[in-house]
Amino acid sequence: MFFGASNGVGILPTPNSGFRTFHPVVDQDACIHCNLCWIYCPEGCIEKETGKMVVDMDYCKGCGICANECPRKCISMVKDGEQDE
Amino acid sequence: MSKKAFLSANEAAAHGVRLCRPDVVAAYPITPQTTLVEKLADFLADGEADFRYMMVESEHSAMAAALGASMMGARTFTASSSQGLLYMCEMLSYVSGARHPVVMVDANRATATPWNIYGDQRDVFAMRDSGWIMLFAENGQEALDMVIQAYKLAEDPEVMTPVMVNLDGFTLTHTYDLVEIPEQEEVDAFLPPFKTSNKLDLEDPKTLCQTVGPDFHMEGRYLQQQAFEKAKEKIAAYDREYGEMTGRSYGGMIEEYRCEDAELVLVTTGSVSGTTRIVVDCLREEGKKVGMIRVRSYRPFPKEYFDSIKDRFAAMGVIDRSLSFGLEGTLYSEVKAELYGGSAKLVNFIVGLGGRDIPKDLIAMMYDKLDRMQKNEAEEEVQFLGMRW
Amino acid sequence: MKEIRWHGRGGDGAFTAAKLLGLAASVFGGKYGQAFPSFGPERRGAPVLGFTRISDEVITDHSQIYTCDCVIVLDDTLCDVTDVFAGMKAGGTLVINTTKSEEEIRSLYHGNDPVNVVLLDATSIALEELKAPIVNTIMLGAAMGATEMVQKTQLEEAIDSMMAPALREKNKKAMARAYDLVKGGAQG
Amino acid sequence: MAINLKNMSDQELIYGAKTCQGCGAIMAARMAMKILGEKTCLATPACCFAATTTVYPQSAIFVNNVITAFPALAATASGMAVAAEAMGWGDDVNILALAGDGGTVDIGLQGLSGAAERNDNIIYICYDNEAYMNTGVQRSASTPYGSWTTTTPTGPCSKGEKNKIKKNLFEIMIAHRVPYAATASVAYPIDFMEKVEKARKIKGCKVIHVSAPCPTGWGYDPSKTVEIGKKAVEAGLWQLAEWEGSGKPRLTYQPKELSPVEPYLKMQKRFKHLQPEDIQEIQELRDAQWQRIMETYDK
Repeated sequence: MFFGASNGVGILPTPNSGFRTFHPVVDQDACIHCNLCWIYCPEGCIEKETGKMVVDMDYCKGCGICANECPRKCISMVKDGEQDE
Repeated sequence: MSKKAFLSANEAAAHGVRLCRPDVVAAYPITPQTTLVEKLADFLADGEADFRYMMVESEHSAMAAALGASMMGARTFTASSSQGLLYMCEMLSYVSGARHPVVMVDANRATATPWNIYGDQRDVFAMRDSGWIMLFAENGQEALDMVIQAYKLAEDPEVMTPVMVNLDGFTLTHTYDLVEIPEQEEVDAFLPPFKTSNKLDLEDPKTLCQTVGPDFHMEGRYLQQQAFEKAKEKIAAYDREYGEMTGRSYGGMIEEYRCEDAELVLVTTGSVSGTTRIVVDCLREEGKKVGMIRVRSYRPFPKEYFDSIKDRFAAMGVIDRSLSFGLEGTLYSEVKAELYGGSAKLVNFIVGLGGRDIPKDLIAMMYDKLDRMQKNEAEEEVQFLGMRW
Repeated sequence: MKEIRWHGRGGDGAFTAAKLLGLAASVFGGKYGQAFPSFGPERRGAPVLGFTRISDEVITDHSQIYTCDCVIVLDDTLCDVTDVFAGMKAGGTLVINTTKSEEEIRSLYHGNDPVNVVLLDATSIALEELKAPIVNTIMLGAAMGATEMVQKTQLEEAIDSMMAPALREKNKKAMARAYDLVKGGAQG
Repeated sequence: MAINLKNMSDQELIYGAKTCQGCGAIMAARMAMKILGEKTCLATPACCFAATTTVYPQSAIFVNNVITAFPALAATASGMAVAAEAMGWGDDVNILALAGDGGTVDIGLQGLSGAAERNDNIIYICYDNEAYMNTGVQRSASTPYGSWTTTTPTGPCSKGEKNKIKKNLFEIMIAHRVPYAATASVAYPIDFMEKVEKARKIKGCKVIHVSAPCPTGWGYDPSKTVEIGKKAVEAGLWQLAEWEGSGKPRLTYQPKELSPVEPYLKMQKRFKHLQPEDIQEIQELRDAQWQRIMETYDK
């Protein structure tokens, strides 16, 4: 260990899911892949390349920007622990 | 073949810097450091050196730029003095904490106010705990040699700590003296190109100067302390190695002058040491058993050395060109702490503040006071000498 | 150890002369030299001092110079504001750029020891040789003619190594003229 | 280059930061890094971004990055850029300096001015959340008139921040004749990312001042960061503009008609104490500022 100097990058020991009360649920059928949720997500935790908008629930803090900005209103914020639609 | 030249200590230090082939120099002018950074500019203008010269808008930025450059793996130099050093203070601990081997010269000068541009060591002692190795040169030749050794020391993988080379303002920085300038090949052989893993790297990205919480901070400080312990051996080793190459060796962290059978010694730093030598020689001719101990390395402090001489001398005086208000001379406190429990009688002489000359008769008076102390006459522990009243 | 003090005004090259002397004695003279200015900010026209030490031994003294073997005064108006004889050793030499009489200059001396006084109208030589009233190298030549602390060839080498090429020849000529003048015993 | 969200990679170069929910600052950083890519050396001062991304041993940044002292960002980045040239790192390496408004327009301005004057090859992005957020919402020279902060508290004798004009970093940088300066907002990502792309291609000191709403400091629901950012621009309280090294600055987006300032102010707790006459005053200040822009900027 030689810290204060020369540490690695991208070391993520703890997830951020604890920040969250609500989590986004995407209606994949209604989604038009405008990618606005993807670019606005502060965490960058929405993945778009699979053709579906997939949220990394380890790092989603549940801010709700994606739901607020979705032009089709196809993202809903669901309380953690409750059944996703 | 080395070359002889008639140089000020600032110019000599600049030659030292040139010979170390820095990649980046960042500096801001301040009296009495200015002629050093001017000389570096001359080297560039004359094609005698090849580095990027950042003429920044403040000392704070000079040290910040030095940090940034060192983070990219550049050998980096800066220089300052007095208020400029105080203005750099914040960045000093960034550079040392992140273990970047920047080398700087500090032209020691009084700190305001009263505004005073003259020689005094309160600027460097105010930076005591900045995490920098602090060395003091006695003359221009040593300034040149010390800059070269400073890079070797700073960049040692077991040290990786920045080094500040201290030159007494004006008394050294503006005094011309005969200086031997080593050949580039000699210095290249002594000081290899700077290689470090403590830098940013596109192939293997790094985080430098990281935020650290209470859970890890102490460990980092412990490692710094270990580096300073390691530096103690290295200062002596590199001084020897340099001496084998150039014939000039200075004794490592400490230089003793005519101490073998001495009973009365003065502890000095920097330029006053040279004047003290003359006084020692004169008094020796009179049969007085006097000597001098010159502190070359203030950080790391030669603790073990002072521990070892606790009972060796009858009386010891410490010359301070600085003081810690409400206590005593800065160097004296530390020497006294290491001599704790020993038999030597101790006294502290505060002299030469703000450029006040330290003439030979004043130094002779100090030895006279030591002589009286040896004879059990009382002397005040902390004395201002050479005062108007 | 020879200790030399230079009196000048900011900008007139007194410290340059102090350095030339140290350089000539050390690098070219095989001795040891030291030169330092009166410390502080540089102000054109203000009285300044320069100092030179020359010795056969290594010079480690970093205290000021209090006694002088030689004092060189580049401008006699300095006598009005400074005691140019201060610290003069017995048998020491004062070299002064002046058109005043020796008696006038000697009258400034308060000591009892014998001192040498060398007078030179260096400004006239400077105007002829250098086309400018810059007397530092001329006074250097005069002082060396009077004291032989270094040799003329060593001063020439010092001028060659320290001054800009365009200034070298005329300064060497002016320096030599003053040297010869003083050495010949004549006072200019 | 037109920015196309569809073509952009899912690769995240900043991930897992411990920022507040809905943080505008991390949005700005993420968007910039989408453009600048892996060959970026990122420098930040002690600020929200640094404190939430790189606390040992974790690191939420996946490229070379450093933290420097609060006033020292621009000079540190300058040193990095100059050394990158000296050490032959190549022309495609980006030195990105990222700081908040306090670290830029207050304590960091001298260093930035120096870097701008020397035209050192850096991209400097100031994310503006209009107060010192890392220390808990104290006013900066970028705090808007009337805003509550912990050092401009509201009460019988105070209406919050008294300074009527935010320090104008954009025009300060134009006065330095840097080769590229811009303002942007995280609520307009295409506009912002196009500006970062332009900056990337220009050599010299490029400065982008990006509005980054802060739900914690401003007092609004974290889901509204983008909405608030848009409202500020639509109300003319923030502009999207750029300057490409000559001529007049230019608006890159101009609302057809400025919306009233009241809905924007009413969404935020920091303005909740404002009376109708205060809101009227802010609108008048806005009008004067906007008129000046219409007179001096290209549309």
